[in-house]
Amino acid sequence: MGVYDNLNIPYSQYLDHHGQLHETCSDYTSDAKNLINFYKIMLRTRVFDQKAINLQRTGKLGTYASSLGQEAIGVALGAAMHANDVLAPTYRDYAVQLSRGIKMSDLLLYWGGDERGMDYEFSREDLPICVPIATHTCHAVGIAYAMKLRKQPRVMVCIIGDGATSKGDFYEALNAAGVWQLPVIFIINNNQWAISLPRDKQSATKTLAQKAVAAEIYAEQVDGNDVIACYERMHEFIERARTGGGPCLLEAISYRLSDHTTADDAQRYRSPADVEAQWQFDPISRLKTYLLENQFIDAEALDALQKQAEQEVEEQVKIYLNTATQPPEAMFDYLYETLPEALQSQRDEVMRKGKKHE
Amino acid sequence: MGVYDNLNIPYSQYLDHHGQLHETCSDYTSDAKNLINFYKIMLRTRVFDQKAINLQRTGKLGTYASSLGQEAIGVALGAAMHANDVLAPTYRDYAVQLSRGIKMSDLLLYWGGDERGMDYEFSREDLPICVPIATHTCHAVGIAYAMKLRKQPRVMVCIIGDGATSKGDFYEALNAAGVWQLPVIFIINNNQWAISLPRDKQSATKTLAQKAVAAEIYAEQVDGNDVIACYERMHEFIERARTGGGPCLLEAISYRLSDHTTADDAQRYRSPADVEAQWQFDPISRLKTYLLENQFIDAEALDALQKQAEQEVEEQVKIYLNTATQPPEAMFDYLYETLPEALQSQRDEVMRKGKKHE
Amino acid sequence: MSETNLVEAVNKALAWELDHDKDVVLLGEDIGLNGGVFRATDGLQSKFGEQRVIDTPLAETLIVGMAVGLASQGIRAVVEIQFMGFIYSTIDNMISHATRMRNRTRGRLTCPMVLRAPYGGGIHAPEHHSESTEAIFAHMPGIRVVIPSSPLRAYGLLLASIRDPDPVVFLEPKRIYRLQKESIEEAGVALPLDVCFTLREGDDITLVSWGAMVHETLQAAEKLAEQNISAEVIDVATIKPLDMKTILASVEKTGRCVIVHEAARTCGVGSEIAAQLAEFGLTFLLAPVQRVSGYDTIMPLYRLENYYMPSVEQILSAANAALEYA
Amino acid sequence: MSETNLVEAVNKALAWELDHDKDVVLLGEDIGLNGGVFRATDGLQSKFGEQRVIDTPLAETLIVGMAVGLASQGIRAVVEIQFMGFIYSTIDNMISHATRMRNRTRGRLTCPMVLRAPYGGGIHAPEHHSESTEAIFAHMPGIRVVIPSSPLRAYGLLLASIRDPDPVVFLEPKRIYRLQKESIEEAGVALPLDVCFTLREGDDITLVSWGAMVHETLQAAEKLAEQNISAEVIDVATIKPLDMKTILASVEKTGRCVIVHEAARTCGVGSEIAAQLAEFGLTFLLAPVQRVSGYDTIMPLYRLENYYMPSVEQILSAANAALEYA
Ligand SMILES: Cc1ncc(C[n+]2csc(CCOP(=O)(O)OP(=O)(O)O)c2C)c(N)n1
Ligand SMILES: Cc1ncc(C[n+]2csc(CCOP(=O)(O)OP(=O)(O)O)c2C)c(N)n1
Ligand SMILES: [Mg+2]
Ligand SMILES: [Mg+2]
Repeated sequence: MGVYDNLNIPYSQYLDHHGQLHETCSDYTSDAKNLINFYKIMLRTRVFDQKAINLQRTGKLGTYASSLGQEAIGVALGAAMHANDVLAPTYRDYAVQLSRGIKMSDLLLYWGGDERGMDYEFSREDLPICVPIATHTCHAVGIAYAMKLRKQPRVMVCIIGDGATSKGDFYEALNAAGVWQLPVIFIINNNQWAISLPRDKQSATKTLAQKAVAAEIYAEQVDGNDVIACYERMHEFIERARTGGGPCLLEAISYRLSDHTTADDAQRYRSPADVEAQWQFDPISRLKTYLLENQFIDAEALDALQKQAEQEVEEQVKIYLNTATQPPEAMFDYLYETLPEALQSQRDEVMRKGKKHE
Repeated sequence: MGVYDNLNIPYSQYLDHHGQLHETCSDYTSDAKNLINFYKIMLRTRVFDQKAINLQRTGKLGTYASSLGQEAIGVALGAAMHANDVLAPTYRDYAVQLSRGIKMSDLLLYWGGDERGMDYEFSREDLPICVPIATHTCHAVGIAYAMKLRKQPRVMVCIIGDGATSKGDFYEALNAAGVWQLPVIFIINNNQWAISLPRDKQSATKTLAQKAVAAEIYAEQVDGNDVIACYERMHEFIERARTGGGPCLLEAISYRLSDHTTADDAQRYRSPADVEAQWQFDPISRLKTYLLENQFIDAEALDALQKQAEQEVEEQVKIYLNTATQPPEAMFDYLYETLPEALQSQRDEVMRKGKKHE
Repeated sequence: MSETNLVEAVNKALAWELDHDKDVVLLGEDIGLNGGVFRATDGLQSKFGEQRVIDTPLAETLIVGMAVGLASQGIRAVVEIQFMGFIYSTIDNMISHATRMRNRTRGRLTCPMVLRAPYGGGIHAPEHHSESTEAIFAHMPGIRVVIPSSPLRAYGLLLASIRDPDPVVFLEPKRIYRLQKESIEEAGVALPLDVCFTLREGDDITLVSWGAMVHETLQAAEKLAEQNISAEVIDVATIKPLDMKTILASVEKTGRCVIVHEAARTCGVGSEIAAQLAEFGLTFLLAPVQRVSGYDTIMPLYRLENYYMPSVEQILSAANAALEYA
Repeated sequence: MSETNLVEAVNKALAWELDHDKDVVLLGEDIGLNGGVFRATDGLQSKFGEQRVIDTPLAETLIVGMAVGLASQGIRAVVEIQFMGFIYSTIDNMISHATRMRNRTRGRLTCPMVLRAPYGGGIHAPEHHSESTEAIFAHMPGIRVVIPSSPLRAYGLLLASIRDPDPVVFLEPKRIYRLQKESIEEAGVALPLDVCFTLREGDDITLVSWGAMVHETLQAAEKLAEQNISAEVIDVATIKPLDMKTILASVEKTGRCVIVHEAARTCGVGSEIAAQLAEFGLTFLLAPVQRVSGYDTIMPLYRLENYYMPSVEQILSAANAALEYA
């Protein structure tokens, strides 16, 4: 029981975990085409994810952070954002990154130890994956400030985890967004865990959404495994911000079905049975049920989508595996626009080192 | 109009600015002796403050931060705290420091450029004045943790300004205090200004107290110029924390009647008329009115108190002015418990430098 | 042309760039109506508006984080941190983001920002207000650290720093904010980064310094001249990357070198210069390289600060030791 | 006695102190049930309780701020920061508070705390997980910076660090966490701080290093021995304050020195050692002091990290250059 139980932060769920719809959808989510598209990208993300873990297990990829079970948040967000909006993602946001045209081969390159994985071909203004937790919240405020200054009808979206809500950066960013009424949306992917720390030890608050009260920013909670509800709330928040309505915060409640990363062993701190029980809330199966029960799609078409996803992933993996390593001097080539003379000899040194190793 | 207008953070005022009492006092504040003591310390603080400014103007003191108009907060707090509770003050909290036995001569030494001004004779566990804004909020959490770990019936009190509520440290501290239900009270001296930044540009929130919602910590507002209300709320919060009730936050609403420091010129950013208008809320005159109207004290006794304060300040100033500067090697003598050999030669060097300058 | 002191020169450079590049914004605490606590931004908000000269909430992590975000959108954010003692919470953003945005995205996003802060002691300031911790930034890859020592160099180097496509830490020696006036032609002409300025030529000894200490160093050179010793005085100006070419050429000529800085000695920038002199100049060094610096202590409160800071006498005695070394 | 690797040695030292000093607490992220991401605190929470082995919220500023507060109450807080890449937001508390609590209160309050962090590259870790920025801490007055390079030294130096009455930054070279096993007598015997360890005696050249690089350095010494060159190998261990006595005595004997570290070169701790060698050892230096180090670049992602880190070959070639110098 919290101190602020009367706060009444709104919570939305459209599609329950049995695949039953309880709310009236907008035109967008009433359209089967769009829902199938949601399904497609969730599937692609999951197939990609599984493949990445396999690559890691076979020594072909470095440490990798899985997005298993949290695909709905990103797919909904990808649909709600415009191409020229800007995203500041964490390391677990492949679903939205893929929606925004980031290539799987680039994501693999990144986790495969190659900076070129952050040189996206599309969505080129998006920030790269942010590893130092919550630091990108302040970058997001800067970007939103730029949009407002230039009077652009664009929106900035920043995603963080539940753990990130404990970091001061997050609060400084929220507060500033409130002061200047910036077009920025903060989305908390509350997957209940920050590595081994469960949500209730991260903060005494009943919700994470209520942290927005500290900045007088409007906030809601949503079922993060319900892609329809996620889309509806994100779409509304983003369009409101686009038209001068200011910042918002959305806490999407989900669950990390995977280990924290491939370097983690979650069995040390949570029981497999607890994880097993969470599978009933899986975002993909509930949408699948809904699509099938409403005859928006049939089993055959679903199979085809699965094959298509697998094929795409295979192709992307091939691109990744065939990408030759950068030459050693690459570590100097984007350090400054023009390498200062003082560093020229170091660049020469590492080139010689490279030659010797050839 | 804020988003969370229905939050209903409680606000207390006992004594209005005409010196009229509107609430029933506790035994403590019903007792004239205690109120006269409040008055006495407020007066001492103000006389000290004026003297310090004069010393600065005549080149006998460095930059100094005045507490003019905010004396009630500190005096109430000084009365509400136990001697073995611990205080983490800012640079504007002389009223509570004096209540806790910190000597005026030490405060002067500090602003007069001498570290010995932080080697308090009483309240030796109190933190020294904290200049890097809000950093002491996390220290306070550590100290409160120590108290709880050792099962001591002690309370930690941390004071910050309105500006400090924008710093991430504050939020990290609040959140942790909430998680562990520590015996720590955060007091915000909301004096409406952070140097030149007015309160409404510091945060979009309607209150600063509501920032505690982000940590599920109970919070209230109080008239910070009403020493009785301040005492009542602080006393309750502190005793609640002492008996395991956990952390609280109190926003005390006051006004900075002075420049930010002697290095500041507030006329650059606020009009003298606005400041003039705030004098009607002065905490000292309203208590004086109340004491006189209720015949708790007479004009003669008040005069005596004034003289007594002036005399004490004069004595303390004398001690300050007569304190010889430390020898230059003092800068090495408390750097480590034992000076590492590597630094011995530097210590010798500065001693030689000292000799030459003699 | 107008007679201008160092802090006014900063103001003029900021005004020039705000005027000529609409993508320049300033942000910091109290930089608006108040004009900054040292008045470096005096009058700029009323001229360029609250949108471009931004009073921020009291949150340094935010300020530099915002600058990184703004810069990724091509907005050159010039940040003022009120005193160097309050710069430390920005280090995370500087080292984890600003310095590497270009590198990690292979040039897709960049970080053209300037982090300005008054630094150093000597003005009887309160606790935490007299820090000289430039070495922390000088250790960061992907950054420039620039320190002017005169109004003219403040003007020209700040213009260059704002225009630089990469992050620059621009440290202003506040002790000399109002020490000296120089005629500045307000024509927006930048000075080069990455090079030292030789302020005085000489043959017998090289004195290397930066920031406020350049003035004590020049005074020492003057005194040496009275003894018929000709000292070359180098203002490093850009302390990262280091223009060792100029310093080495000078020491090759003189054979002797004293480095003067206010910061603590251990792992200060002086150690890097001395190390490189020893590495590349061992054959022509006629005496050990001396460092005259602040001590490895906490900067004392103001009563003792003059004992902390290098004096002309200390520079002279180091120079004499180097000169007498056989 | 048990065969123990470096990270287990850390665990044993922590367990010993928790067991023998009730005023010791550990705090950090995931140090409880999870035992820390490298298992340095494995089993300690179940043994000593959640109150003393504290899983904190995800907030590094808080963690070190709390340590300062705890220490002011005489509780020795041993902090784990998960990776050195996440240590930067603690710098403000380290430099503004931990390092100066004793000094500013003239000994009234002190700060006996330890800031532990795994550091360095070479394990194919993700971005921001391979940092070596010890020089930032080595520049701070009022602090010790200690780096073990073997299980035995990890055990003894960590005990000493926890018992030290002043703040210690204790950096653990994670690349060698599991490289080597040594027999450790679990008797709680500390090793001395503030001194170097001479790991191998020699007459021809001095190799100075710390952390994981000590192993490449020892391998280089081995190779030199095959060429009949006898190299002295010094593990600096406490990099702040520096035991220059030992290093100078060695270089006085050998006349030649190579310094090896993984961190970026400019303003690294190597520069301080080289500067002092040049200042106090100019008469006996037979060759320029060489630094073999990481480059002044962002630590590259893992595909190129081996090019970044000093190799045995680089050490050998620097040593040979020093030896051939006439
Ligand atoms: C500043 C910082 N501290 C620590 C870490 C190490 N770390 C990586 S992920 C993580 C937990 C993050 O939890 P959360 O924010 O909930 O995101 P999730 O991983 O659950 O998506 C931690 C502690 C980090 N990356 N950055
Ligand atoms: C981290 C930090 N940033 C900047 C400053 C400079 N500074 C000193 S006081 C102050 C304003 C503080 O405002 P507030 O918290 O409201 O306290 P007040 O001075 O009004 O009592 C600022 C910006 C500082 N001391 N610390
Ligand atoms: Mg999480
Ligand atoms: Mg204020």
